Amino acid sequence: MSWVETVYNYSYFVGAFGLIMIGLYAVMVKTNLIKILIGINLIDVGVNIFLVSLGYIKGKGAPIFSNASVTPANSIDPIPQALVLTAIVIGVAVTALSLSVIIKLYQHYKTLDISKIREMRW
Amino acid sequence: MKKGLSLYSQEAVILFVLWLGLTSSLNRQELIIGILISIVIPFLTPYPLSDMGLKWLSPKRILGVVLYLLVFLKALFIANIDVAKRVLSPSLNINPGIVKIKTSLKTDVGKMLLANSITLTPGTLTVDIRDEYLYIHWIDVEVKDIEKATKIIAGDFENLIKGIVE
Amino acid sequence: MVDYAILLIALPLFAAFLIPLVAMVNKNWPKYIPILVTAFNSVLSINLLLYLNAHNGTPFIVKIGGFIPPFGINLFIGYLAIILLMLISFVGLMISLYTINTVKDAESRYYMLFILLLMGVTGLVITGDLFNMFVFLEITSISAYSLTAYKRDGLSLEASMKYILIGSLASVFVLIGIGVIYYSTHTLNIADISNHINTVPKYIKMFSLSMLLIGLAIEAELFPVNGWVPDVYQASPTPVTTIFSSIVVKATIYVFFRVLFTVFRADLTVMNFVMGLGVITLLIGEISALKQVNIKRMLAYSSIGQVGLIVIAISSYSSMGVAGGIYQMINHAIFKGILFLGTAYMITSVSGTGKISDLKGIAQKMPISSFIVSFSIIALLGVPPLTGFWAKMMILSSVMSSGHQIIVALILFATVVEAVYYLKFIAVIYDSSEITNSFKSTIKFNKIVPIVLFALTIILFSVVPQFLVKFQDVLLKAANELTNVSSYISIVLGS
Amino acid sequence: MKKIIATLILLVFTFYTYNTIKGFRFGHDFLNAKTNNKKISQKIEPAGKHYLENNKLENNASNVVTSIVVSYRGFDTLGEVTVLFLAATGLGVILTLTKKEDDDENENDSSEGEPSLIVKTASRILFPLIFIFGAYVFIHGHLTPGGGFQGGTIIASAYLMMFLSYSNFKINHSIFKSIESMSGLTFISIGLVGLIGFGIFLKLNLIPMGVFNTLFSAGLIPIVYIIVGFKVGSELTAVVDSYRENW
Amino acid sequence: MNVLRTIALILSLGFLSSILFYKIRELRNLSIIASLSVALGFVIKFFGIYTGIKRAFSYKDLFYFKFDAFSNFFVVLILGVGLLAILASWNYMKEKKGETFFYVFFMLTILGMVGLVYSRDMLSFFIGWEVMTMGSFLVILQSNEKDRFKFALRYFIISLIGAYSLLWSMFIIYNKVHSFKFSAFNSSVFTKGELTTLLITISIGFLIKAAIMPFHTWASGAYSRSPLTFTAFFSGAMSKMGIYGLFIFLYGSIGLSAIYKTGYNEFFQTSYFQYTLVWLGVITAFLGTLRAILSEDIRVMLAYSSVGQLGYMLIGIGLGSTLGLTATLFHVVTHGLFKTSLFIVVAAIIHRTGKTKFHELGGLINNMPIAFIATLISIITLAGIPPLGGFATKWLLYEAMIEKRMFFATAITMLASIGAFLYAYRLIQNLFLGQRKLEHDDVKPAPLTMQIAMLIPALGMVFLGFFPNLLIKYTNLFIELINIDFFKLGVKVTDTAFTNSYGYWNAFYLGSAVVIIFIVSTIYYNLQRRAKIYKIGQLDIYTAGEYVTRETPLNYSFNFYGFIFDSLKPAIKYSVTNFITRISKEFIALSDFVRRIYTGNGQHYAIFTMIFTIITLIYFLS
Repeated sequence: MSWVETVYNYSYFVGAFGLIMIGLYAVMVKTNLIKILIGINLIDVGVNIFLVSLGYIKGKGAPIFSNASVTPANSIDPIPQALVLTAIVIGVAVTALSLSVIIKLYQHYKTLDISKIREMRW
Repeated sequence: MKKGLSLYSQEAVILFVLWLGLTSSLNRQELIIGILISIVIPFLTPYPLSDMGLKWLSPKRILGVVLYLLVFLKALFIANIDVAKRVLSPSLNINPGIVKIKTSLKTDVGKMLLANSITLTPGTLTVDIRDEYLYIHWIDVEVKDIEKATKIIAGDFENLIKGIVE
Repeated sequence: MVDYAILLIALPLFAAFLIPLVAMVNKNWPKYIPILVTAFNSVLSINLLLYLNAHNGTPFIVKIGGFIPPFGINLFIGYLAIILLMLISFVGLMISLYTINTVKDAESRYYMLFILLLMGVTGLVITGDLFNMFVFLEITSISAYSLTAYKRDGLSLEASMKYILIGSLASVFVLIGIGVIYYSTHTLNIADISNHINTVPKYIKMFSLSMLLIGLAIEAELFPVNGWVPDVYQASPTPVTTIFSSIVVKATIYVFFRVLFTVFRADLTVMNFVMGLGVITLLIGEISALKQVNIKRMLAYSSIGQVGLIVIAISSYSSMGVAGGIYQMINHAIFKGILFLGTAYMITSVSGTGKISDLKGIAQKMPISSFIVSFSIIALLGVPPLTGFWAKMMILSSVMSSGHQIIVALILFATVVEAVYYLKFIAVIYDSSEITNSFKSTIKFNKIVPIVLFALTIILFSVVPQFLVKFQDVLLKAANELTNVSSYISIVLGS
Repeated sequence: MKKIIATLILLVFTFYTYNTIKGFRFGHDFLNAKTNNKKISQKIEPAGKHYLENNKLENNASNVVTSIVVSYRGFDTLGEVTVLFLAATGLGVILTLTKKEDDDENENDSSEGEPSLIVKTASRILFPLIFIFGAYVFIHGHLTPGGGFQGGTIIASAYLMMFLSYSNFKINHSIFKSIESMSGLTFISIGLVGLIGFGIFLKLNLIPMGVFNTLFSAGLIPIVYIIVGFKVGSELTAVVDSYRENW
Repeated sequence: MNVLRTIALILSLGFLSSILFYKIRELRNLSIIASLSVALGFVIKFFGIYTGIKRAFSYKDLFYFKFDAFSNFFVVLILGVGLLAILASWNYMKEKKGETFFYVFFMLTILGMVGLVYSRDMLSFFIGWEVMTMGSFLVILQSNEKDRFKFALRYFIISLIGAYSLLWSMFIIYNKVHSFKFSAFNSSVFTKGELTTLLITISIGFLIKAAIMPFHTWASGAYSRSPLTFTAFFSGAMSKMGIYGLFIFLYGSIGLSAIYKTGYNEFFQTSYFQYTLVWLGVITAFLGTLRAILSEDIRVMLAYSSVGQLGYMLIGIGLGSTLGLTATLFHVVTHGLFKTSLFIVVAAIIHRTGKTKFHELGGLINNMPIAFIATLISIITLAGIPPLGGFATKWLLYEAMIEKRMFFATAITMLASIGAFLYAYRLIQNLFLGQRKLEHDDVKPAPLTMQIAMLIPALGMVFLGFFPNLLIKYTNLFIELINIDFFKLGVKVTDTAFTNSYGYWNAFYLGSAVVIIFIVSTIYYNLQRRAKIYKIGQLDIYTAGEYVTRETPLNYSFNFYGFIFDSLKPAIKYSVTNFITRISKEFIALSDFVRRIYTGNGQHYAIFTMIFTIITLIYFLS
C-alpha cells in the first residue's frame, strides 16, 4: 500500500492528525495566548474527529433505531460517539476556564505574549 | 416586562405550531408534552414575540404572509440574477453607495422584517435603522432621492408587511 | 454487599451541588460542609477496610447501573484503594479543618471546588474503567486549574495558565491513547483490556502506551513534563498546595502505574524507562530545591523529588518495592501536610511574603509548630526509627535487589541534598540571633490541631512496632493488588 | 529556531503516528468480524456490539448513543456534568468582579455600543423559538440525535443572543444557580434512589420502560437527559454571563 | 530475667525522665545519673569477662542483639564516660539556654550507642547509628555558640553521607545473603569486586564517624561548638563507635580471609586495603597532631588532638594483627579516659573564665589545683610517657607495626607522637603556668561535680599505667566473639607481665620503679632545698630598666609554635576543608544552573512535553 493510498483510505485519520499537528505547532510556536488557546482547541477537535472515526464502519449508519430499516447489524460502533460527547464537553469546560484566565491575565499584565508572562521561574 | 394574555397565547400558539413541525408527528404523548412546553416557555421569555397578540392570527394576515412570501421569493430570484450578471460581467458595472430611505412602518417587527427583506435580496443591504429611516448599502445606486429610493428598494415589501403586522 | 462504597463519590458530589443552595440560606454554613464530607468519607473508608478484613482481603467491585463489568462501569476497591482513600479523606479532613477562616473572602465556591477536587481524586483511585478514569482526571485537573487561580493575583493566574496549557496537552495525549487502545480491544474496561492486550499488535500497543504514559507522566509530575508544578505549588492557596502535594500526585501516580501494570502488562523495558524518569525527577527536584528562597517553591521541588522516589520504588516491580512506594506515598502525604500547613501558619503569623528568611527565629514565638515541622523534616529524611526510614529501607532493598546499584547510590545522594536544604531551613527557624519581623501572636486552634494530628500519625507509624508489622502485611497485599494482573482480571470479570 | 524545533518534533511525531494508524483497518466491520484468536479463553465480544444488541432489552431507547451516554456509562455523564459545573464555578471564581475605578465610563460605553433595532427585534422573536428547539432536542434525546448537552447548549445560545442584543439584559443569578444545583441534586438523587432501593447506583429502569420508539420510553433516560439539559443550559448561560459582566 | 532488656528498660526510664522532668533540674539530673549508674552496675555485674556469658535476644527475626564481652567493653566505656560527662554538665550547663533539651538529646545519643553496640544485625546497628548521629546533632544545637548551626549542619551532612555509604554496603550484603545478621555473612558468595566495594563503603561510613583524615572536616567544628561536657563524651566515647564499627564489620563479620581475598601483599603480610587503612591512620595521626599544634583555640586543639589519636587506633585496626588490635582497644580506653578528663578541665576553665584562647589565659594553677593535677596526668598519658597508660599503647603499636615491616610508617607515627607532646605541653604551660591575667585573679576552682568528673579518669589512668595487663587480658578474650585464629597467637599475658616475641614488659615493676625514683628524688630535692631558699616572684625581673607590673604581658603564649606555622604556610592552603568547601560551592552553582530548566515560560514547558513525547516514541517504537 503506497502512502498516497494510505492517505486516501485514512482520510479521516489524516485530517484528524493534521488538525492535531497544526494545533501542536500553534502551541509550540505562537506566542499569543489566544492563538495558543486556538491551537489547543484545534488539537481537541482533531482528537474528537479521530475518536469518532474509530467507530466508523463502511456502509453502515447511525445507531438510532427510529425506523425499522436500522438494525444492530448495520449500525456503526456507538461507543466512540458517546466518548466524543464527553470529550467535547470537557474541551468546552477547559476552553471556558482558560479564556477566563487569559482575560484576567491580560488585565493584569497588559499583554498576551506568553514569553513575557514569566514572573515565576527557576 | 408585562405581558397580556393575548401576547402570551400568541407566543404559545406559535411555539406549539413549531413543536408540531419539529416532531412531525401527531402522537398523543408528543402532543401532551408539546402543549406543556408551549405553555411553559412563554413564561421564560423576557420580551414578547411581537406587540400584536392574538389578532395576528386572523386569516387576512395569514394570507398576507403567504402573499409576502411569494413576492419576496420573486424579488429574491430577480435580484440574484441581477447581481450574478454584474459579478460575471467583465466591466464590473457597479456603483456602490449608501442611500437613505424612509419607511412608514411603525412597529419594530415591521421595520425588522422590512430591513431583513431588503438585506436578503441581493444588491441591497440594510446597514442601520434610525427611527423611520433605513440606511441601505446599494450595489448600483440609481437615485439618491429618499422618496424614489424608497420606492425602488422597499417597493412592494412595505405594503405587504404593513398588511401583516399593522 | 458493599455497593454503598459509591457514596464515596456520590456524597461529595451531592454536597458540592448543595453548597450554592446552602450559601443562599446562610453564608457561613458552607465552610463546615467539607469537614462533614471528609469525615463521612473517613468513616466510610474505615468501614470498607473492616469489610475487606472480614472477607479475607479479597478486593471487590461495585457495579454502577447494574451492568456486568465489561459493559458497565465498575469500581475496584482493594487494600491499595482503601489506603489511598483513607489518606485522601484524612488529609482532606485535616485541610478542611485548617481552611476554616483561612480563605479571605469566604466564598462558597471555594468549598465546592475543594470538595470536587477531592471527589475527582477519589474517583481516580477507585474506578475500574479507562475512560471513566480520564473523566475523573479531568475533574481533578479542572478543579485544580480553578483553585490555582483562586487568589486571582498575577502569580496565580500565570501558574494556572501554565497548568492549563500543559494539562490540556496531557488530556489530549491520554485521550489519543485511550482511543487507540479502544480501537484495538473494543472495550474500555481495564480488566477487559488487560485480558485482550496480548492480541494487540505490538506497535499499536506501544504507541498507545507511550501516549498514555506521556499524558499521565504530566499529571504525575515526572521530570521533563513537570514545569508547571513549582509554579502551581507556589501560587495556589496553601491548603490547595497541600492537597496537590499530599493527595493529587499520589492518586495520579497510582493511576500511572495502574495503567502501566494492569492495562498494558508493562514489561522490563517500560519499567526501566519509568525508573530512569524517576531517577531524573528525583535528582532534578532535589537539586533545584537547594537554592530556593521561597519556602513553598522549595517544598514544591522537594515534592517533585519525592515523586521521583516513589516512582523509582514502584517501577522496581517487586512486591517489596511497590509496598515501599505505597508506604512512601503515605509518609510523604503526611510530611508534606505538616510542612505546607505548618510553614503557612508561620508565614501568616509574621505576615511574610513566603521567603524562608522571613521565618528567622520563629521557633521562639511558635515552639510547637516549629518543633513539629522540624520533627517531620527529620522523619522525612529517613532518620531511623521514624517512619520515613522504613519506607526508604523497603525501597532501597528492592531497588538493590533488582540490580540497580547506581540508582541506590543516586537515591542516597539525593537524600543528602535534601538534608542540606531542609536542615538549613531548620537552622533558619531556630536561629535566635535576631528577630526582625513583627509577630502577631494569635494561637488558632483550627490551624494547630491538624498539624498536631499529623505529627501523631507519624509517631503512630514510627513507634508502635506491632502496628508496623501488621501494616507491612497490608502494604504487601496492596502491592500485590497493583502488580497481580490475573487476579485483577478474575475479580472484575469473574472466573 | 523555535519553528525549526517545532517542525522537527512534529515530523517525528507524524512519522510514528503514521506508522501506527497504518496498522488500523479503517471502516473495517469489527463488530461482526469473527475472531480467529484462540489464545484467549475469555469471550471476545466488542462492547459496542453488546450495546447494539441488548439496548432494546435493557434500556428500550431507540438512540443507542443516548443509552450508552446515560445508562451504560451514566457515571461518565455524571462526571461530565460535574466538569461543566466545575468550569462554571471556576469561571465564577476567576472572573469575580473586582472594583473598577472607571465605573461611569463603562456605562457610557454600553449605551454607545447598543445593537440596532434589527438585531434586537430579531433576537427577541427568535429567543422562544430557539428555546423550544433546545427543549425539543433534549426531550427527544433518546429518540433522535441529540440530548441534554446539545439541547442545553442550544438554550444557552439563545441566552447568548439576548446578551449580545440587549446590553442591559440581566438574568436572575440566584434562579440560575438554584436550577444548576437542583438539577445536579436530582441527578444524584435518581442514582441514590437506585442505590437505596436495589443496591445499584444509577439504576435507570426503575419506572415502566414504555413502548419502543415513543416519547415515554426508556425508563429514566429522558428524565436524566432533561435534567442534564437544564443543567447544561443554566451553566453555559452563567458562563456567558460571567464573561459579559467582566468586560 | 534478660539482662539486655533490663538495661534497655533502665536506660529508657532515664530517657523518659529526662523528657518528663525536663524543666526540674535536680530531679532530672538525679534520675539520669541514677539510671546510668544502675545500668553501668548491671553491665559490670554481668560483665562476663572470665565466664564468657553470652546472651542473645532477637525480635521478629529482624533485630538481633547479643550480650557479650566485646560489647560490654564498649558499653562500659559509653556509660562510664556518659556518666562523667553528665555529672560535669550538672554545673556546666546550669542556667545555659539549651539546658532543658541538652539532657534529652544526650540520653538519646547514649541510647542509640548502647543499642548499636549490643546489636548483632546490620539493621538495628544502623538504627542505633542514626539515632546516635541525630542525638549528637541535636545536642550540638543546644550550645550557646553563634555559629553552631553551620558546624552542626556540616557534621550532620557528612555523617549522613557516611551513614548512607554504610547503608549501601548493607544492601549489597543483604542482596546476596538475604539477612542482615552479622553471622549470616558468607564471603564465598561475593566476587572480588563486590568485596572491594563493600570494604570501601563500609570503611567510608566508619572513617567519617572516626574523623579520619580526608573525612575529618566536620570534627574540629563539631567538637569545639558543642557544649564542652558533651564534647568530652563525643570525643571520649562516640568517636570510638567508628572504631567499633570497623572492628565488628571487618573482623567480626566479613573476616580476615575475605579481606585478604581482595588483594594480599606478601611483604607486609597484609591486604592492600588494610595497608591503606594503616597509612590513613598514620597520615591522620601526623596531620592531626600538626593541626593541633597550630591551633590557637583550646577546644579546636583538643578536637584535632582527638583526630590524631583516632589515627593511632586506625593504625591498629588496619594492621589486623593481635598486637595491633590489642593496641587499638587499649588506646580506646586510655584515650577515652584522658580526653574526657581534658575536655572537662577545659570546660571548667571556660565555664569559670569565659575565655577559649590560649593567649587569653594563664597561671591558673593556684585557682584550679585539682584541674591541674588531672591535666598533668592526662598529658603524661597522652604523650605516652611511662609509667602511665599511654606508653603501653605506643609500645604495643610500634611493635605491631614493626612486626608487619612498616618501618617508614612507624617513623612517622613516632614523629607524631613527639608532636603530641608539643601541643600537650601548651595545656600546662599556657593555661596553668605562667602569668595570670588580671581579670582572673579571683577565678574560683572548678565546680565540685566537674572536679569529680575530671579526677575519676585520672585515677583510672594511673591504675591502667600500673596494671595494663588486666585490660590486655580482657581484650584477648574476644577470641570468643571473633572466631579467627590469629587472636590466639603472639601475646602471652600474666597478671602483671606481658610477653611476646619481641620482648617482655612488666608495667607494674616499671611503674613502681618510676614512682620510687620520683619519691626518692623528691625527698632528695627537698632536703637540698632546705639549705638555701630563693623564692622568686613572677615579677621579680626588670627589662630595660623598667619595672614590670602585672599588666605587662610576660607569658609567651600567642602563636606559640608560630615558627612551625610559618614554615608550613604554603602547604596549609591545600587543606581538605578548603577542597570540600570548594566542591560544595561548585555544587550549589550547579544546582543554580540546573533549576534554570524551569524557565517560567509556559511555551517552553509545552515544547519540553513534545520533546519528551518524541523521546518516548523513539524509545518504545524503534
